[in-house]
Amino acid sequence: MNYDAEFLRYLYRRMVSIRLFEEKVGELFLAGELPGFVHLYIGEEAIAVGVCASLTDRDYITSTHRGHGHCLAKGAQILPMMAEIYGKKAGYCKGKGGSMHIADFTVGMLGANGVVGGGYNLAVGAALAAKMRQTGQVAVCFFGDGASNRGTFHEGINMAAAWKLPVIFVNENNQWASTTPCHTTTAIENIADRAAGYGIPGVIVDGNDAFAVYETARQAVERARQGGGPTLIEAKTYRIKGHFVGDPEMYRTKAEVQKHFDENDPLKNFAKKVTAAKWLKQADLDAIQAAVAAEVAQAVEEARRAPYPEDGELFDDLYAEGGLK
Amino acid sequence: MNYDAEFLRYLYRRMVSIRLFEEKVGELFLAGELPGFVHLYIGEEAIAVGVCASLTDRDYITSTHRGHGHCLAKGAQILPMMAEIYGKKAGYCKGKGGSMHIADFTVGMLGANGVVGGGYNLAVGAALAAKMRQTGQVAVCFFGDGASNRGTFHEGINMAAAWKLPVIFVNENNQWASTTPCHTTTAIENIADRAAGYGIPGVIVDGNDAFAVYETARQAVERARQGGGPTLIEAKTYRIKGHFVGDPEMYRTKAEVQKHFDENDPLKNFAKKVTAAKWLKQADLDAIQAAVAAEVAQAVEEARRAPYPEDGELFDDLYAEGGLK
Amino acid sequence: MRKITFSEATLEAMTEEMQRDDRVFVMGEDIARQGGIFGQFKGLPQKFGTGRVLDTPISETAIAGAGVGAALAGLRPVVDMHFADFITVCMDEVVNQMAKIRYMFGGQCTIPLVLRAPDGIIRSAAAQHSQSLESWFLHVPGLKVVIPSNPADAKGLLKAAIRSDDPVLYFEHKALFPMKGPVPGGDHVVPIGKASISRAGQDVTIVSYSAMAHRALEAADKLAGQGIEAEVIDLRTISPLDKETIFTSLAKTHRLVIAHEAVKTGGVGAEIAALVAEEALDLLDAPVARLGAPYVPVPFSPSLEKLVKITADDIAGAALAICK
Amino acid sequence: MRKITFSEATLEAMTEEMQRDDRVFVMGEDIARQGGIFGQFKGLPQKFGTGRVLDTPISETAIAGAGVGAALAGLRPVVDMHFADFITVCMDEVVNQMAKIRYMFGGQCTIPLVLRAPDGIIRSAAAQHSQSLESWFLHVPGLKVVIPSNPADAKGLLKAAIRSDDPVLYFEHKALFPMKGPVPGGDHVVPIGKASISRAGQDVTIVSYSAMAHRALEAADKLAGQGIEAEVIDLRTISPLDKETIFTSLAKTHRLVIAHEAVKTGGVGAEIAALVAEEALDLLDAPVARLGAPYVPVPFSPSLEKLVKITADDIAGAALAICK
Ligand SMILES: Cc1ncc(C[n+]2csc(CCOP(=O)(O)OP(=O)(O)O)c2C)c(N)n1
Ligand SMILES: Cc1ncc(C[n+]2csc(CCOP(=O)(O)OP(=O)(O)O)c2C)c(N)n1
Ligand SMILES: [Mg+2]
Ligand SMILES: [Mg+2]
Repeated sequence: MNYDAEFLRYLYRRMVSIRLFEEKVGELFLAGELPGFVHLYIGEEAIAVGVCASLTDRDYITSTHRGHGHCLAKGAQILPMMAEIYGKKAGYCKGKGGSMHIADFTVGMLGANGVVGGGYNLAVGAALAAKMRQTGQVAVCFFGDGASNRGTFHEGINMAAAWKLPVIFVNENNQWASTTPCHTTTAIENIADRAAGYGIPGVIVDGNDAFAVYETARQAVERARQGGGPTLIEAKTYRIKGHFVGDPEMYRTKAEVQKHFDENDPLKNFAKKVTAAKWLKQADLDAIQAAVAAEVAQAVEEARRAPYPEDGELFDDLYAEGGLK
Repeated sequence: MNYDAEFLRYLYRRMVSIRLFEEKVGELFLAGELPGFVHLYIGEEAIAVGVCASLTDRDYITSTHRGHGHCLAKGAQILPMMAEIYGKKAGYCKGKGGSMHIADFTVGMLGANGVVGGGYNLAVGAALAAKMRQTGQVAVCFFGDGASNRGTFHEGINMAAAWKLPVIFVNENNQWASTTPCHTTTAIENIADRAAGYGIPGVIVDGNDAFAVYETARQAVERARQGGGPTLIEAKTYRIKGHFVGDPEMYRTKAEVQKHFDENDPLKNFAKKVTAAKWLKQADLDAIQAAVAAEVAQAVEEARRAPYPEDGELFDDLYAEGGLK
Repeated sequence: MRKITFSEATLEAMTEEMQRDDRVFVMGEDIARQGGIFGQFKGLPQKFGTGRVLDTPISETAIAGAGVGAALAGLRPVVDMHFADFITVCMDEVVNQMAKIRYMFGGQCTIPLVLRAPDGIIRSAAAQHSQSLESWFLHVPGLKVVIPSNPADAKGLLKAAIRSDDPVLYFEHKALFPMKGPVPGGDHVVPIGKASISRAGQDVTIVSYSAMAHRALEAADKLAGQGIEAEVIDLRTISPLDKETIFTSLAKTHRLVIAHEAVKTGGVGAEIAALVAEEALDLLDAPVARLGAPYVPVPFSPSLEKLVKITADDIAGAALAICK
Repeated sequence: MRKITFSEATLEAMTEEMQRDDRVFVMGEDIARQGGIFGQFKGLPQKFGTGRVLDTPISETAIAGAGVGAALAGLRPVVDMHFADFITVCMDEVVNQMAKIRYMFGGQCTIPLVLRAPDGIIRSAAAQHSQSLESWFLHVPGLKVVIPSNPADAKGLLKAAIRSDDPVLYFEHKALFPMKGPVPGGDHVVPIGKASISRAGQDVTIVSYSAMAHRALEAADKLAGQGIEAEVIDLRTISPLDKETIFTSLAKTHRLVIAHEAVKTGGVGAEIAALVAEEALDLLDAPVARLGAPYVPVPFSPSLEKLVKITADDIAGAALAICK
């Protein structure tokens, strides 16, 4: 494969954005600066970025409780995301959603979801709309290994398969659902094997390799755009951080986690590969890193200073047509 | 295989009981004698009877809206079933359930269910209880092709597989879900293929052949009793009658239905086989038929005459501990 | 005025709105091939093709959830629940997604979706096919809930619901589908949120909706025979509740009867009685009379089923008791 | 008396009941390895083994449904919903199966099941993790619903729920888990269906439950400062409702305030106000004051979240207004 440098910089920038954004969010949360709960995507950046690189702004994604990475990968901006996590009016959702409910409809990001498995059918519906209107759009649903046991997995994929909808189901198998290891709740090795039950392709990919994810997604997207119907992609990865920031993680050892991170950090993977192949220089990567770090720092400053929603906004945005209080 | 005559008579008697019971119920319903709705099992007798022949009274089954066959196969009696369908106090549920909610806990029949797909998890729970108490019991869940698209299919089977519970999922693929053909809502040929997604065996069997069903079920039951976990059995059959009694059946031709019945009537299949093999004589079969017919006729007479529940019974049986009105 | 059935009225509404706006489509179980259990979708696939009238798998979470997704992507779905009892299967999609998404996302999107749910008691359909569950949704900010009692309102409210940019639950009583009634021609739209006064009177106010609205009118007839003139209010919409119409009537009659088929405890009647006890207590000259099903699942046997149904006599009796 | 937390109190109840009856077991997400999000199951697997304390897949229909199935087969399951918001995922299992099976089957079986559901607003958990949905279940015959406000009741009601042969929904407010309070030793069982009077008074009755019961007591303190003695009732059980205790208090005070955290419209307060308007109107010397969350999903931002929470000041203010 041959990638042009701009594309590589774009991939790296998005991955680094997620990494630095989340490191900062984790820090701020532990410092008691952020309300709510935050679930970090660190270590899984290659999946969101690899998949979204195969999409356009007109394509849709649905996301999860662990949604920051999906947002940024799809093109959401750092400042309104940070502001949202702070609960500020300048946030994407005017402070009404918070970390678990960020959406950016301008880039086709149809929202994070606090309900595990809540996104399947939303993606299926968006794909149905695309098919009905023949727009050529596709929809991608990100979901976890834990989420793969929700009934909505079955109902959504079955209907999408029966109707050959342009939707791609991307399983982020990070091997943990909160404190519960995947293998204790699922008797099979690969979530992708479930695809056969719906007559659609099931593909396994290294979720720590942005290139592999991108190529896999590209094929699935092409298939979907051409009317070939859904694909189930299982991206194997590992949840590097606790389930939420502050998780005591009594259920696994630090060593296990560190080993995974040392061996599979998708950013390090990427940097190694592109510098070894001489596609990009370390200096390019450093420059991106520095630019993103500055942007994140700036976003924190602005989000911190930004005003909270005012009392009078409480009822805004409930009904499009008003009418109730 | 060698079957003793008593067992063969038992199989035939149960199948004929279902057939004659239901023919009578259909007749009575069209005559306006029965309240509610009735869904007939005619043409699918070999499945319930074949499966239940592999069980004991201590084993459990859960059933569907099309539940008369499952009840009779599990050993429920004709009179209290008929009385229940009439809405009489002498019915299994004292008239409170009706056709879609017959249960007979004395023989492990945990109830029909008006909610399509409502039975999976009940069977899983019964199997969980059996496993916890190490009783050696198994639970069987009967469900339709339409029901196989409910999310509960996925949640129930996955949990049962992960926990290796003694439960058997028996799909009655009669090719129709009300007016909707199975192949329009499911992109795969065989429901049994979904078993692979849970790491359990998936077996296809001719649902019109009581012997084949029995042998298949027997193996699954044995496996379950020995701690081998669930099996998904798909019994292929065809819905001979309308979805409910009174269904105008505009969605298929009479000829199509007749062809299926002529070729696959499980009772005719059975009779042909046992007489050809000289295991039973035609006279044996006729005697069984006559005895059952008499029993059904008698049940109708008694159910007709039986009293309705009295006003004072309205609140009975809601709470075991009373306390509310 | 021409008379058509409730079922035909909803079909006219669907047809007109699908003609008017090609973003409108409908999906559910057995609606294309069968035309709906109550004939309420008959002929739509012939008119609009099976690309806009879709028979779904038996997958209520997919029906409701994909409806929400399609709405987010710019369509205007009508989704059918087959029986209102099965909303229980997709309550997450209705309550946590449909109702909340717009608010949680700070108004970035609209959810112009209608969820149709045939409800109510009909010929011994028993506990899992007879429920009236509308009151749950009063308690869920983000939804609107309409519940017509006659063909004209059925048509007008369905059209309004389809045109609404907010999610609307449309409850239609199974026993009403064959009912005939006058329906105005032309583009007949009934605004969401406005109750109607189906009979004027000054002695007692009877508030009701759906099939029970007919029992209320029958009760008013009976009461008239005894010299009591009841004002009968048909709510038509229960969320938002038209409090003003109720209070205005009460200011005249000073007596209130509320009747619905749903279980009395925790029903819509509780909310109405509470509003009165809070905001209009002075208007009351007598206790509120609240009628709803007794505290049991709907039993199968006809002899028991009839005991859980509120009758015109029950309503008239309750009105009489507070008019003494 | 020794003081323990609400969370510890529920843990004692579980431990004692699991020791007492080996048919009792518990399943849910992250309860064995984690010990529950709020520590409410901590140590149980060590005591009873992972055969009786089961970490499930994220499959709420299986958790609730298999709970019902296990109950039918003779066990006494306790199932955990993680967050009450997720009952929406298994409403069919709760409403159409758990609540109705015994009745539909004419009493052939019992369903001795407890469904635990942590609910309520806590530190910006936002719209899908903050709901109080108890009032829906008032409307569902066949269930019992308990909702303790303090460690003693948490223990006593959980023990009663586990011993009940009927299905019990046990709502526990997330903010209460760390709360400490006195809990009697021994076999402390609190009967289902009995409210408690947590403060006696004669000027106004304040009815509340769960975390709001504390706001009610604080309000009573404030009111006392102004010469008003409030009687504070903690419902403890909301289905069946202890009407008698409310009416008895009202016969003394003639003034009623009802407060809960759940959305006001269609909440438990509606049922209580309605019962009074129907059966005890003469007891009222002032309008009923009903407090509950305004009609919006729970917003994330702290600045907005605080607006939907009912405070002691709100309750005291409402009481004052009707005591004038
Ligand atoms: C329906 C539902 N059940 C339970 C939860 C609580 N919960 C939140 S995240 C989570 C684990 C999710 O695991 P997985 O799907 O693998 O995603 P990951 O956190 O690993 O990204 C659970 C159980 C929820 N939010 N929604
Ligand atoms: C959850 C739910 N959705 C819809 C229905 C309405 N319904 C009753 S039977 C049926 C078809 C069932 O088809 P299948 O599972 O194949 O069983 P069969 O009738 O063929 O035996 C439908 C859609 C229902 N009872 N429950
Ligand atoms: Mg995971
Ligand atoms: Mg079928």
